[in-house]
Amino acid sequence: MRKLLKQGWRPILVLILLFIIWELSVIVFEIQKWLLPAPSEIFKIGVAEWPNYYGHVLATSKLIIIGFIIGSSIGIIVAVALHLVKFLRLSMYPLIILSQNIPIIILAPLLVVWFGFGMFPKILVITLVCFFPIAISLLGGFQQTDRDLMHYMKMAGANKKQIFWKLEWPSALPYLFSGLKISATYSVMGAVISEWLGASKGLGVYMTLASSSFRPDRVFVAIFIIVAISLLFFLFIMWLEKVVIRWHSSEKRDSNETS
Amino acid sequence: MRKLLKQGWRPILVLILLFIIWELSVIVFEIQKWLLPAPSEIFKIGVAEWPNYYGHVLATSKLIIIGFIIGSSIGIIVAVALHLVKFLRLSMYPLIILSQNIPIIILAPLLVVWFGFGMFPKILVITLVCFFPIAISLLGGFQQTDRDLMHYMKMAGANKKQIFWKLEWPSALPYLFSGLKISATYSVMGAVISEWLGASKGLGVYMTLASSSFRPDRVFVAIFIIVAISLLFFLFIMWLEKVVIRWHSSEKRDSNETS
Amino acid sequence: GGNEDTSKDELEEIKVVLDWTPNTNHTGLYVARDKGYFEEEGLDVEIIMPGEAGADQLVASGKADFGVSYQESITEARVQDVPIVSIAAVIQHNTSGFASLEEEGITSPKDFEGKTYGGWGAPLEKAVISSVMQQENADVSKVDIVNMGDSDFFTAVERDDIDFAWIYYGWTGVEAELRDTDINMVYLTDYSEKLDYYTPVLATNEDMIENNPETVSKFMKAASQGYQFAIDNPVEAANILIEAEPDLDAELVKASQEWLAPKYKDDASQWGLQKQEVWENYAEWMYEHDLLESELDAEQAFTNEFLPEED
Amino acid sequence: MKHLNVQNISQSFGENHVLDDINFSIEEGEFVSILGPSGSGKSTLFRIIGGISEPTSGDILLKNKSIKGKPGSISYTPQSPSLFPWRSILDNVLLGQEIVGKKDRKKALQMIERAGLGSYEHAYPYELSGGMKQRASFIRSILSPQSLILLDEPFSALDEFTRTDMQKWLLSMWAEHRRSILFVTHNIEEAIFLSDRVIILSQRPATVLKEFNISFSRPREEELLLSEEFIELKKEIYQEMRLSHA
Amino acid sequence: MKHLNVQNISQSFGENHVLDDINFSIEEGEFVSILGPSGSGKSTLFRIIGGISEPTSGDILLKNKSIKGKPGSISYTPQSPSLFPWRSILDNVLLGQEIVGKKDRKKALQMIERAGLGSYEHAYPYELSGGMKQRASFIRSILSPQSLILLDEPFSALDEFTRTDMQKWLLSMWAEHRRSILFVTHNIEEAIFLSDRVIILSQRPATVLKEFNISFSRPREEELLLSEEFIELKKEIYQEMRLSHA
Ligand SMILES: Nc1ncnc2c1ncn2[C@@H]1O[C@H](COP(=O)(O)OP(=O)(O)OP(=O)(O)O)[C@@H](O)[C@H]1O
Ligand SMILES: Nc1ncnc2c1ncn2[C@@H]1O[C@H](COP(=O)(O)OP(=O)(O)OP(=O)(O)O)[C@@H](O)[C@H]1O
Ligand SMILES: [Mg+2]
Ligand SMILES: [Mg+2]
Repeated sequence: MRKLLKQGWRPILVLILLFIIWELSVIVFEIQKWLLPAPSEIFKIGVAEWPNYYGHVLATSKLIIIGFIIGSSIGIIVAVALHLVKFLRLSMYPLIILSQNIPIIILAPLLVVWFGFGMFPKILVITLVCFFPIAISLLGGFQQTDRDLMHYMKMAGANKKQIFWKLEWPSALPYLFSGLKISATYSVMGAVISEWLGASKGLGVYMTLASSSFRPDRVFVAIFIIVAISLLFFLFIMWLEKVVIRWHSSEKRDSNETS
Repeated sequence: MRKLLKQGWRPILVLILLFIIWELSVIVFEIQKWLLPAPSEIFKIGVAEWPNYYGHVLATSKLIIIGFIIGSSIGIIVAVALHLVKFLRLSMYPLIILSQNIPIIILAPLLVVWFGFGMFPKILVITLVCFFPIAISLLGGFQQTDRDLMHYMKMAGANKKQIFWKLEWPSALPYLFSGLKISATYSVMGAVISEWLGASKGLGVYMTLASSSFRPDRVFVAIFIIVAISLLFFLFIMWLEKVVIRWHSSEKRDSNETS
Repeated sequence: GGNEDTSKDELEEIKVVLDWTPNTNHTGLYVARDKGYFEEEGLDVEIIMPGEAGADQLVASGKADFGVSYQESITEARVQDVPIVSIAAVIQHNTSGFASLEEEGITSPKDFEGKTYGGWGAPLEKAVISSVMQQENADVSKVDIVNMGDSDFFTAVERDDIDFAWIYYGWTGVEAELRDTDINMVYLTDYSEKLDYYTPVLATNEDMIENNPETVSKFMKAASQGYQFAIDNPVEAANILIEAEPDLDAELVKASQEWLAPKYKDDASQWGLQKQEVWENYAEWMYEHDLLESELDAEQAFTNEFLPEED
Repeated sequence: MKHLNVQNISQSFGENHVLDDINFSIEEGEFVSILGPSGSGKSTLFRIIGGISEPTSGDILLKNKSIKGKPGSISYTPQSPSLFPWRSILDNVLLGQEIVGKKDRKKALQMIERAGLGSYEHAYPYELSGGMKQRASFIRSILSPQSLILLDEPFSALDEFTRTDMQKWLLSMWAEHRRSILFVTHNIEEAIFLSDRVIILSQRPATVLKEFNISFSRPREEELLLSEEFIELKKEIYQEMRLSHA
Repeated sequence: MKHLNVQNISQSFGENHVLDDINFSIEEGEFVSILGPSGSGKSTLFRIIGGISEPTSGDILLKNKSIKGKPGSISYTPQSPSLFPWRSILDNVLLGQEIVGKKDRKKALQMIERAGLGSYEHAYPYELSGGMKQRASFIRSILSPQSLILLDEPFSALDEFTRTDMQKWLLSMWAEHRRSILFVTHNIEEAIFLSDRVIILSQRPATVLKEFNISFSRPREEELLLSEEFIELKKEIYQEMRLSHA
């Protein structure tokens, strides 16, 4: 915790610096409020209208969490399935890539046609966004398993399941976390986008409305909130990584102690 | 090449199967053409109107390639900078995450207001989409450098640059390729989205036009083309990975020979 | 003509940004461009699709010189001090309304009760529905209003997720005719005069008006000519649009053009003319319904000053 | 019935002909050592016996049943310790039992203690010295339940005393449980001291040069190392190997 | 002026006290060996001298200048070969020169040939046997230009003949270039045969138990191994170490 605080001042400083530059350039270049509001103004609005945001934040957060959990689970399952079942690996790749290339805008009406306006199609959108980086990262990780350890496992008579759980899975964990970090970030965006599928609450809804009524200040408040949520989420994944990968297989973690 | 063909039949088979199911369900459930056209129809339209698509495909491909090259370069540069300069690593993370959480929809008018309708804002959008998975993956990879090799390098008096080029970079290559695969896929989508910023040619433009004149068949032709481009791109990255990572550090590559 | 090369250099470059994808609302601009009306005025006009960027900010900030917009959004924009000004009404009367499949039997706002409306989640929608329903003493609280996001009308109603939605007859309604889907329309204008606002309009920014009034006049002259041509020769005009944007559905364009041609000018003495009372009425209505934070200075929001002299 | 039969095993890696028609066998409960030049193909042979590498030709029989290409029937100490970085020493040592058989933590802890790794049971491999890793890897294979054990230079990174100690321990365990052991070493003394039989491999492509029967009575004491006969045998083997090396 | 001065080095990992006030020095051009129990702290000491690990206390002087925490002044053969998997053997061997100094492919190829790895210069590490990897790692450090070489059990995975061969080669190179060498081994014979001085470390926490000056004239021949004095010295060292082991 103390460490977090100790390391946290830098990003905060950078952000503050950025805000100052932004504020100054708004003043210096006389940028009009409707084009790009000053951070001070955004902050003011944010504080003043916080009760308005509360419900939206809650709705979106719920989407994010459910979506991310489902999405990353599916990403992991897909990677594992593709890794373990050669037939799947050889035949499913195109479908996975396909899933990333159907524009949501186009998919949206179809999703609504198939699943209505409920929670489901939204979760589906976040899932689609989330699962891909995890699946690709993890698959890459599985292919980098250490050969000596693999030899040992096979010699010792380990079956596929044991090889997987005792060797491939732990050794691919760093890759998994790379994927999780990417997905965690995207899940927030995915949730916002998914609200285009029709929602009555949520930051995505709020943002479109604010944008169409020429209130960029409100849009930016929403963006700030979104970024904050993402950051928190990202930090959570980083913390999780530290907790899970404790074995110091790499130089980096070690060098904290000695140098 | 032969190997590619030998392994290629499976995904093709799966796709054909998928099309057959699709075609049948369109017939069986009597889905109307304007809701979800049958693949046969999409195919017919695609062949008949190919000359119309040609220009769009070219425009979008150009965007993809330029955008991906710039985006992945920046991703690599960011990862390397953050890795090598501890101060940057500690202070810039939030900005990177921020960059992934500003909805393009909101960013779009600002980008156009700042940079006009030219190529630049579009490339910027693709770059924003591409650089992130690469940066995160590669950073993850740098942190997993083998400790024994690192000890050797340091003992031998390697400076930061040498450690980087001779050890950290090659050992992070598998991570880089995970990132590149993700980004290659996204770059196609990114290009399509970037065309919303106002373009006169391109699959994104074509798709919106087709969609707004209620022609889902054309939309699907465009989607098929997009997916095909993505797949090609993905295969290219996979091929590149095979060429670059030749050293069989893992069991997987080896086992092709022995088992 | 033969002097094209020499004159091209002297032409003033102008960007016009559309509100959405090209459609028959824009025909006049395409006609003016492709029949050389703009060139005659010394303008080299480029028509740009804004995609999701939205036209208003681009016009207001001067990135585009002209744009296609709506009275609703200009009203909201003006209240937020966005310096955008309407310079012509593309269509004289509001052709939008609430559409539903015929079998739903929604023929008047009264029938909205107990039905589901699909929209995009703006407060404006509820106000409009409530407003038209009031005319028939119907209760807006009995309407289920859902957000259907980007889904298109046909998809949504066919699936029975919603019963009615707000469309432009000139495009979506005509498409329904083409595909033999029978729909009922409840036009806004039939129930509230205040809702007979201008949609769409051509717009420019205050800077242009102040510093380049001549350019604006030239632009408007050519545009008027273009729309007049579309009024007089809808078939030919449709062909020009189709040729310019071959990816549009030709059939739909033709049918829509046919339907829209008489609506451009309608009862006005001249194409493009805007009335102050229309602006005031609508702004008032919005203000009454808490849709505006402050009152609109209608005189600032539009001008007829650049319309060509009537012959 | 032989416990292990290595029949006509040949192996090539591309142009590189490594094993050339290797033939030998191990009786049940026998302790056999293999001596051979570096790079001659001992580890390759182990991988073939272990079933993870297919020989170019030949067969491997375990109790008359072919186990060619079928891993799982032997317990194995690889030449490089191959400990799992994310497992503590205790968990590493238990891995063989986890895979086949069942975990016996108490015995594992005893063995860790016995190998001089007491107080390291919860350490991760990166915290161990080279010789300590090797001992952990050794314990892992000793704990595995298979009745045939392949040991690929298990004591090469140990000092003389720890080494002798481990040898004695290995012999006592072997006397107790009578598992068959195939042992690769570069130390001629070690080979003689431990084995019933010593097999000498030639330079690459490796063939079986000669087999020596070691008939010293068991249990063997350290004094044996200084006996006339022992030194004589050592010289003989030394000469045999020198011939092949030149 | 001493080439290397190890002054009062102590090192602890948490509770684990590994090195306890280690003091010794190396003359310019001297060949010094370190003998010590497995896990006593030899590799740790090397890492401290190499400058990649900070001792808890004490200092390391190279030609009277402190190099504590400053890597780059020594050439090093790690205990585990640590070859780079993506480099061919030739490129691996040239790595030290790439980092400091300049590449000498011809000499590298000669050395590869000399070490019995001819025809493997373009192979990748995974294609090599354990002993072959060790030799490659050895060549890498020999080729590095630094004047002090630390060798951490460089010949442990080699058979006796290859080992003797490599020892002789090392001695001939050392005689030619007179670089200072600090050599860790578990083989007492090897230590005596090669060194000017042998340092005996105790069990953990390691202290310097004793130093032996080895005064046999150079060049030394294999016959030396059988000489009375040699065997006497070997026994003496053996006894000394046994004391510490108990
Ligand atoms: N995967 C491989 N690909 C190509 N060649 C290989 C491979 N594995 C081993 N070899 C070759 O096989 C030969 C024997 O290697 P092996 O590891 O079996 O030797 P070894 O007898 O165990 O030697 P050492 O005593 O040094 O460990 C070597 O020449 C080596 O280059
Ligand atoms: N990174 C580390 N963290 C914690 N303890 C360590 C670390 N590195 C070494 N040690 C401890 O230091 C002690 C000495 O280890 P070192 O590797 O120096 O032994 P060594 O003398 O080289 O042994 P060997 O002959 O077996 O290679 C051991 O007890 C080991 O557990
Ligand atoms: Mg070997
Ligand atoms: Mg050591």
